[in-house]
Amino acid sequence: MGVRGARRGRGRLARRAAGCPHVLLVVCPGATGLRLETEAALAALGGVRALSPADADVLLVVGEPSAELRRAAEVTWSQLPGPRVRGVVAGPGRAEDVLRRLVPLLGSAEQEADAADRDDTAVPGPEGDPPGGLPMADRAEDRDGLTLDVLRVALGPVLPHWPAGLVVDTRLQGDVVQSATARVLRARAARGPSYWAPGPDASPDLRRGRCAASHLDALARLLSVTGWAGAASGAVALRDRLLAGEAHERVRADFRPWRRRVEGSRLLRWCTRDLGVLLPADARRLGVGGPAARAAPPHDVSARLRQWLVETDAVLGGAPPPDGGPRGEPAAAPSSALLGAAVELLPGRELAEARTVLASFDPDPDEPGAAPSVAAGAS
Amino acid sequence: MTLDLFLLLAAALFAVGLYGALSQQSVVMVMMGLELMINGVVVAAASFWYFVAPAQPDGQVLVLVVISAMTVEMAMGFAVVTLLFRAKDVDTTDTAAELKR
Amino acid sequence: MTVEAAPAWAALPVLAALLALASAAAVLDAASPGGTAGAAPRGPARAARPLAETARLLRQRRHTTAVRDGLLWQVGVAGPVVIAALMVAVVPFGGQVVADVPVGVVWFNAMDVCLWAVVWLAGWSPDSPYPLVGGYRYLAQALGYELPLMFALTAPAVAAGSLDVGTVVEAQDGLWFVVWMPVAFLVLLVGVAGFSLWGPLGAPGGGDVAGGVFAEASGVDRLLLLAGRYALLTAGAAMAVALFLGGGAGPWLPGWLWSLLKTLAVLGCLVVLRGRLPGVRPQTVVRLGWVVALPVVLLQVLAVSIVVVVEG
Amino acid sequence: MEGLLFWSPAVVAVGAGIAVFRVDSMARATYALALSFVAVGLELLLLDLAYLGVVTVLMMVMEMAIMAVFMIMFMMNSAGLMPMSMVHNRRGALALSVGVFLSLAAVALLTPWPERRGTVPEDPTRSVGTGVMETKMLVMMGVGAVLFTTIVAALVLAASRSRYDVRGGRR
Repeated sequence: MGVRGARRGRGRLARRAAGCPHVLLVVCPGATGLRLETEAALAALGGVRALSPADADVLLVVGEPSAELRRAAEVTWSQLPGPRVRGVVAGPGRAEDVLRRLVPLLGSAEQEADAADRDDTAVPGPEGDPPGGLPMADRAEDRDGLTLDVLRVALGPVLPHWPAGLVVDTRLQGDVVQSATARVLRARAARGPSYWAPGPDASPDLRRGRCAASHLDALARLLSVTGWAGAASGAVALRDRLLAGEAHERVRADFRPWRRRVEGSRLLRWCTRDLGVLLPADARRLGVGGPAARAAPPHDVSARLRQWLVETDAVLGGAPPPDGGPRGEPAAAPSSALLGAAVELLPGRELAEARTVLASFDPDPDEPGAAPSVAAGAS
Repeated sequence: MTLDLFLLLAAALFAVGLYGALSQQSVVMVMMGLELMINGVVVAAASFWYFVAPAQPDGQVLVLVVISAMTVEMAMGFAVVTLLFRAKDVDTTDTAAELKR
Repeated sequence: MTVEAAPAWAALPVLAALLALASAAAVLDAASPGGTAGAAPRGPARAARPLAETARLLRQRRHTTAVRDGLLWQVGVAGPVVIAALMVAVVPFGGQVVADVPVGVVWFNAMDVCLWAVVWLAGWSPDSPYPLVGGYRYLAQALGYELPLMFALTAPAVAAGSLDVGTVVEAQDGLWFVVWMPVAFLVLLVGVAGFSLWGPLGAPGGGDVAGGVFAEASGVDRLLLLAGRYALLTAGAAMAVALFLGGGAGPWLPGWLWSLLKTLAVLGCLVVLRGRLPGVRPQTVVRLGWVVALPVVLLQVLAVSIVVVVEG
Repeated sequence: MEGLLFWSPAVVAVGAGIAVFRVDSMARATYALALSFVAVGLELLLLDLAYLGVVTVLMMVMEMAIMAVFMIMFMMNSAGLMPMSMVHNRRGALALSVGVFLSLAAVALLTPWPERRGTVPEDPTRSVGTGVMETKMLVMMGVGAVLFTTIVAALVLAASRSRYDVRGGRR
């Protein structure tokens, strides 16, 4: 009984374990449609999106990665603890198949052996200095005049609740952003119109649906970043129902109570108030359009969040999208301006604030003509 | 358990702390040495209370005062280190001494 | 009811109860919307997820970073579970308490301060930016909620005239303390959420920093950290029951069962509230703690003291 | 048994104290000191000083948690990744501290300490509490004033300007 029983117990453990794979998505720019499909397939299989490589069993590259993103995926892959598998969702309609094929592999004996044998404790690095081959921190001026250490951290491209293909290179002191440079990774293939703003030849119904879904997607990201997973999953569910083609009126009926809950949360208002203020003059200077420019005074994160809620409600009610697209006039590439505004507001912010501010603009790197690079720094 | 044993412990802690306070260059490490010395004082005060005059609260009050002294020492130490660091970018006693010249 | 020291073997059932309640919290958390189960389908499968997760983490290899501090990492990973057990040791279940420490209330407080060290170590030792930010966030938050928490613990001790948790339970014979010191009760629950990295105070393990202190943990390490988090939540709930909800007092059922049921109820509230509240940034926690919670809880202690003096 | 209860925390306290000055990593040094304080807290528990023992643990672990932040903020090589020596006059310090230990030990062992007067009260915590509030009240009021002065002085020293006045009040 001993050995066989142990093996059977192991098999059962493996089967159970494979029932809740944690999947890390590396989403390529231009692959929003694929990402949404993959997220839906993942939810249907009972999977969870991993927050960090150490938390993941499956690495899934969604779309066609450019050279830089492929390198990032490779580094990420080396950080997966194992049992681990990886795959690519290259085209529409394949996400579920890929996941169904990959997940059972996690339970295999080879995987277990690999996990047991692989050794990454001794990362090859030169002895002495710098230790482990890591660069030491520089020092620079800071707001308290203490000249503390500076750490260079690249936010993205593989980060939870983060726009796909966006990288913000930051200089951090502690967790305060001293300067930031944003760039959008190049897409491998030439970009068509953004998923969220289909061209003028699309049906009005589709365009309205995509606009509302885009706002819901942005809201989900913003709420996740502020740490409200409960409300975020509500937004995701509404978004997926819209994209699955459900009647707007019926989605709206469920959107209303959700909106009331989000709007009614005093704590949320308290935490997003006076944060990331973009005055109308600055918005004009930077060319920001869309909901971000229409947000009511005091033009903070809270106002932008409310503007999204209002516009989603209106669009679901049958109004046409105010600018033709969710972020502004699609032809004017509004995301460049949004990204510019967000990056300008980052220096001096602590990491959580910085991420909240960025999420409240939600630039869409998929847009053709999104700016290649924007920078902002402290004095 | 005797008074002698506890006093030996206190003396050992005090001596180790003294070594640190004298030998370390970094101001923060010197503070750690001082903390360790005060630690020894805490042990001594508590054992005197227990083995000599447990009926009066004097020994216990002394321990409380010593602990407060320790926090004051910490707070002022950090304030001074921060000041030094900001003003002259030094955190060692030797370089701080040179500032006088 | 009177509370006395239990025989040494009682540590085992109490430990078992701690783990059982922590598991119950994990199950409830998975079953509630917005909980750990993510977008998984509803139903029994959802509630069974903690089991699946445990199996998964037991099979997972322990990932390590390039130049981490292994010893301190182990302290940081095992710390929360151990501290939760030490907290529960002074909480009476029914009429029995494992460790009859005469200053149980301070003991609880000291243990929660030990968490400052332990969680910071878990964040610092992997030598990775996101856990580091998580560790510092924990310290920053702790500076905000610790003082209000201390005074919230003081209020029942003042009313009972003792720092012994058993005596505090006995003092609630007529009236539960939650009735006349609700502010202290609420502040205690916020403090419990704070030291368990829970809900609105979960920023040290937040998604915006890729899981913060949890970001580099995998396999058994992650299992221990997550279990520690639920165990801390349980220990905090158990303490709240003893200090404010009359401990094991209640009709018909035996005292220990009442203690368990009440703890489960408080735990349930904490878990369910997590999905309903947004996160609070650490600096906001500090501001709330010092500007709102501290004055309010001080007034509460003052009110309690006046009542105690007047009643003699 | 009693010997073990005394000796094991005692050895830990002194050992951890020595470790403070022997490890390279600032985090390890700080938490070695914290461990030393925890061991001393346990020794106080042996002396029937439950309250003071637990409060020592509480205060010191808190202090060390904050201290670690300062250590890492201000020291180079805070993780001890590159072994380096930050000591001066090591030999003299060693000689002096050994000398101090020996003389203190001699005093401890050779002095005829007075006989024990009275017994440990039923509840030492209550006794210190009433002490602080009755006979020793003046002492504690002094301590309170000193603590308040410390807060003000430390803030004035450490803050170059207030962090929150940059944008005028609320951020």
